[in-house]
Amino acid sequence: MKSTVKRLVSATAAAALSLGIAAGAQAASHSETFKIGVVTFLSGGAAESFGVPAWNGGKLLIDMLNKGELPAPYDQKGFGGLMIEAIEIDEAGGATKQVQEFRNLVQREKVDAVLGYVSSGDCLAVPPVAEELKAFLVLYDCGTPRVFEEGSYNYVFRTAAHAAMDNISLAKYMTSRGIKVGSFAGVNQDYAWGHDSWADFVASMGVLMPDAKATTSLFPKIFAGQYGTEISAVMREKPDLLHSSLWGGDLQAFMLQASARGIHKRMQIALAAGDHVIPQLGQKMPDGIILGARGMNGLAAHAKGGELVDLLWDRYKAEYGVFPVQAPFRMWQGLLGVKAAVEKAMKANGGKKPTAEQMAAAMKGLTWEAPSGTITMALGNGHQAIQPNAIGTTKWDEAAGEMTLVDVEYYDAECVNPPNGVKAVDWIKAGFPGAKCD
Amino acid sequence: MDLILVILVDGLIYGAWLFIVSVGLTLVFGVLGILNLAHGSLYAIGAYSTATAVGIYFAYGGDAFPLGSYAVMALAALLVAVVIAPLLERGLLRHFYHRDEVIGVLVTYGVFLILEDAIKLIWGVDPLFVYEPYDLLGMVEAGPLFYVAYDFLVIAVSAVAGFAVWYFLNRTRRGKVMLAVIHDREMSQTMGVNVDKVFLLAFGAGVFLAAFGGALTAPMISVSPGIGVNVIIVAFAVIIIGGLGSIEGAALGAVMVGISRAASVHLMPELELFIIYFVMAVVLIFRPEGIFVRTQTRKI
Amino acid sequence: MKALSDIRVASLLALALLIGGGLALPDWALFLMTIGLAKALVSLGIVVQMRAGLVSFGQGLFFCIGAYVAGLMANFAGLTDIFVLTGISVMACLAIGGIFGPLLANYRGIFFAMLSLSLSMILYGILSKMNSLGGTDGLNVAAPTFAGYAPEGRALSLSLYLYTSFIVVAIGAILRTGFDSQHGLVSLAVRSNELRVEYLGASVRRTNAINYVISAMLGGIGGVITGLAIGHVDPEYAYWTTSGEFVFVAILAGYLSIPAVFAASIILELVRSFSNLYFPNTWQMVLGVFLLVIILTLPNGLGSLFHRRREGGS
Amino acid sequence: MSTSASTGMPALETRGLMKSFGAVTAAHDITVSVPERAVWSLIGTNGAGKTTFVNMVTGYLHPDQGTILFQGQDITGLGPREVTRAGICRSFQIPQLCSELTVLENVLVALAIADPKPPSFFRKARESAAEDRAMEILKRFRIEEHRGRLMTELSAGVRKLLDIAMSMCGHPKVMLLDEPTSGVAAEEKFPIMDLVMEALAAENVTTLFVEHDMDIVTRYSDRVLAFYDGRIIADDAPDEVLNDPQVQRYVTGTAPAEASS
Repeated sequence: MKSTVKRLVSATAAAALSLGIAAGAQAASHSETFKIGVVTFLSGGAAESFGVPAWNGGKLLIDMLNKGELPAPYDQKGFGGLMIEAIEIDEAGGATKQVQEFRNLVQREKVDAVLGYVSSGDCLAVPPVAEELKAFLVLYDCGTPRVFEEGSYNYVFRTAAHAAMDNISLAKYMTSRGIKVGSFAGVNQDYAWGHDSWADFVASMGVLMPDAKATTSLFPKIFAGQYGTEISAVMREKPDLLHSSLWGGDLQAFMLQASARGIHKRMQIALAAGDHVIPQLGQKMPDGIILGARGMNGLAAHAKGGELVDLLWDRYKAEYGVFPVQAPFRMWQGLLGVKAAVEKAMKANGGKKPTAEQMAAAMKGLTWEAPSGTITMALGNGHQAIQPNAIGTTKWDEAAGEMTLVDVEYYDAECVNPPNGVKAVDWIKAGFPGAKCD
Repeated sequence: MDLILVILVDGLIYGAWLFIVSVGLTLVFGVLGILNLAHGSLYAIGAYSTATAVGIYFAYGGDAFPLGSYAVMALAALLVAVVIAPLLERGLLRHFYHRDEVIGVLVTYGVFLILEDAIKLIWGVDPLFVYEPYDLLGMVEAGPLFYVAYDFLVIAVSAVAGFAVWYFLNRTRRGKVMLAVIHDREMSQTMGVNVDKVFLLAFGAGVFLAAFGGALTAPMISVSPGIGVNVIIVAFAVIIIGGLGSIEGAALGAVMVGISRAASVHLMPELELFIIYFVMAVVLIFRPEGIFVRTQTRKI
Repeated sequence: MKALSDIRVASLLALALLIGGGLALPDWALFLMTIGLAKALVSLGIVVQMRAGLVSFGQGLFFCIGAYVAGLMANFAGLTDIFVLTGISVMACLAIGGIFGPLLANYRGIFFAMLSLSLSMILYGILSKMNSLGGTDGLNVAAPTFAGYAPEGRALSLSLYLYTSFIVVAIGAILRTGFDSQHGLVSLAVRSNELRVEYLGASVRRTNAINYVISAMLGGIGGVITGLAIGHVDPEYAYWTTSGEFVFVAILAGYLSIPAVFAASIILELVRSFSNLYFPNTWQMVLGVFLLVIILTLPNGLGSLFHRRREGGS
Repeated sequence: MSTSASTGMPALETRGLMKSFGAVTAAHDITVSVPERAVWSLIGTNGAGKTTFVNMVTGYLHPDQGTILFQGQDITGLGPREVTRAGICRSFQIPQLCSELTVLENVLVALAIADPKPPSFFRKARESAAEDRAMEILKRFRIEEHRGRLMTELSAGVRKLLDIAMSMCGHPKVMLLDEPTSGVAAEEKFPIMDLVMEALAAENVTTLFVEHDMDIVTRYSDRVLAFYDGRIIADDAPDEVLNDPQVQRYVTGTAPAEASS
């Protein structure tokens, strides 16, 4: 008899306990602010190169927007007069966790929009949920082309170009600068980003430099940190060009170990997303490295200049002591895109806080100016941005004591991005039909 | 022929690194019976401390005697051990010696979670660099390739560290006492061995070796968040291959994994991700408890 | 017979409470409960093995297989019926568990833990490499249907939650019977003294293998539900930290009580979610401290709070 | 499990058993032939090879050389489980009990396993028939009042009895008792042996027991094997063996006080 009671008590107690905790933990507040959930890496390997600089830039810009410190057309305070209130969530922990946290942001915290996601796995996992919940979601950073090539969404937008652009531009740079490439090798991380980047680069080279031979392609584990064996293998191979889409600590470690062994003196190195390690590596980044910034970001944007770029560049540098690399630029273009969409929607609805539907309608096909150039929602039926790109070569400026980019080539958005409805890989293999380059 | 030489050299360099990051783990397991999941975090703390200490050294006139930075690295690792080992061992781990090994794994998993954020709170997320020691010794031409001389220094240091641990355990009185504790904790206690002291000493040595692994690695990487996580899994694999608790085993396991991995990168790069598990599976099929194992027959 | 009716009464009561509570819960909490309960099934698989003294650090293997089988069936064979998907995943886990179970049953303690961990890491590696299955980015999974019924929005969340509740209660009842069975008692004996069990004439290996297969199936069911609820599967399901969380919940709950496993799992989900919100920079630390406090204060787990092993009479 | 009636064949036979651990030879050409229903004792100092002999017969150790026959069948090389299933059970010098289970549950485990079918996932362990049988067994060994206790709460004597009671659940043909009274208070030794021997005799179990106490040896066994240095140095009726000068010299006379090995 005792055991019956115990069993009953324990089963019901456990159920009640969990239900009670779940029900009790609810919080919601409403006022006339625009609540935006920001999800980016605050811990783990992608924090220092992407998450934290992006959010540093984001905090700075939100603050400036709330004070109305930006020039026209962004001179309205906040988003159309609504003060911006941001809730930050750490992106570390995997896609499963992010789906749950996204639901919590929308259903529990009642945010008006979510801006986030660096990891392409998260960018694939979250959109269907946004669609299900009819929540306005802006992907600001991730690179995989699959999001809008495999799916179609009403409430989901990506304000940054996908990664195909990086490697197409890199290959174009070889031809336009007349760099002789008889053979090329690759060191890319062993996950979707690394494999996609290498595939795009090989395909682009196949079109632009059909005689160049792809030799060895190495895929070290992500966050491996030790590249001695890979460096030996590449040095033994002696290719003319070494392609890499490594990023963050991996790229820094690779450059340290590779340059110590003089690899850059024996072959040309091309880094698809390499700009963001310049502030940390400083002079340890050798001269003559060809690199991109996943858009006209960082040094390339600064070299071109402009009111918006100069303002944010100086404020960022003053605040954080380093210049902004690609990540804050993408955060800025995302936030400004949301601002443009919200204000467009408010114009249409008579100045009320817009609903998710209204924001989505406003953002579809939108064009706006960002520090990184003109952003156009051209792909994925108006949900996927294209943007101009830039590739340059590193050169240490002895007088100023800082790294600069020289021989920068700028590419129009429509020159290095496929037209609407065409998959990036197919477009490359077909020889870039309809590309508009000057 | 060149290829074989290159594979051997690359394999040894990587194996030496593997050994130095895993030997502390196997030592702690051997003596305390705790498989320390926080080992990777201690490695990271060692790397961060080294980065900070060597940075200070060069900022305050270390350029005059750059080789001194090697001493600074060792001292930084020692400092980590002196500060953290008593805190963790006395404050936490000793409550779990009588519990299941798996509880030990879980406790150190908790420590790992805490330390990862603690590192972030102390050093932030910006990477630190200390490449001076890496460049100091120049390059070495080996066959068709150039190597950084520092890589060979790592091999030498790793060999010395391994020998020192082995010598201490097998040839000194204190080390023999430690072996006795490994063999039979209760018996040693009844024979008047101060087991507490032995445990603290062993854990301290384990922390030092972890931190020292980090210190040696710091000059060739960007010291940034998350560097410790990935060390744990490889270190585990190495010591499982070698036999948990065996110093010789860790050495052999590290060299086996190192050379297999080098061979894979040079010959079949697509298998690199699996090579460590492959070696582990092969070894365990023939030696279910690793290459070197202290057999324990149960008294009935 | 009396004991059987005990379990029935307890099950019905738990089910009524879960259904009633579910109807009252807000959307986000409903989802959290679904995930918490589904993941608890995986931890329950560890508890089954813990009762015979083994702790698997690789249950992510089956969690991942269950989720991927469902995801692949949904994407490539167009199957969306949750009952069919659950059935197929369980069969897959049964088959794979049946292969590995007898092999792993030779290992004990830390070796068993680490070998099961490496099996799941190998699956992680394979899936990461399979670009046709989405590689590291994984696959999206379409929303499930329930015997022809295709709900959306809140109805979908609620259906999934109710399905999970039914499964959880059914499995809870079956396992309670199993824990009290001959096999269950022999498992406890194996935990205490393997040698004795062999010297009584029973096979420790067989016992462990059976438990492994049971836990494989539980892992598969947890994986199916999680995969369908999240709508996305990726290799992370097999990563060691995922398995680590399952062990955490199993240890937190202890091996004495089945409801404690569900409670522990939901508590972990809540702690994680709220620490993520309130301490975005130090949520791992919060989780770590929580874990240490639990292990220190409740050595036999949460289950020991309401289910003590009797001392002196039953 | 064999049900054959008395065949005249020895219940247990060993031929030339050898076992060494490194340089130490623990068993040297051990050849014995134990007839059915015999009650024999094994004596000798610590390290003389008695437990090694028990461990070899019951499959815990495998002999380097030699054969073990059970009712004429070769069982050399079988493990503890197969040996137990064949009909040879044993008890342990340190009782092997399930420390997290109660006394009753320990017996229930033994009964569940003794069932010819493997332990079922669906059959309740504590069903009333099984509990009744378990209580019967506890009563036979007079430990029924401890049924709800955990192992830590039991005296050494109760543990010894429970250990043997569990081994009896499988209805063995041959039983090997490894020091059934070691560690037990002096006044409990005879009552325990009485209970155990009575239970064994009731089921006609062929019994070998290792013992240091010569009073027990003379009282309960009809033949004694004296071990020294891995060999059998005497094999005869108790009185004869105890009067053997070699036994007096190496086993009983100058033997040091017993301590567990």
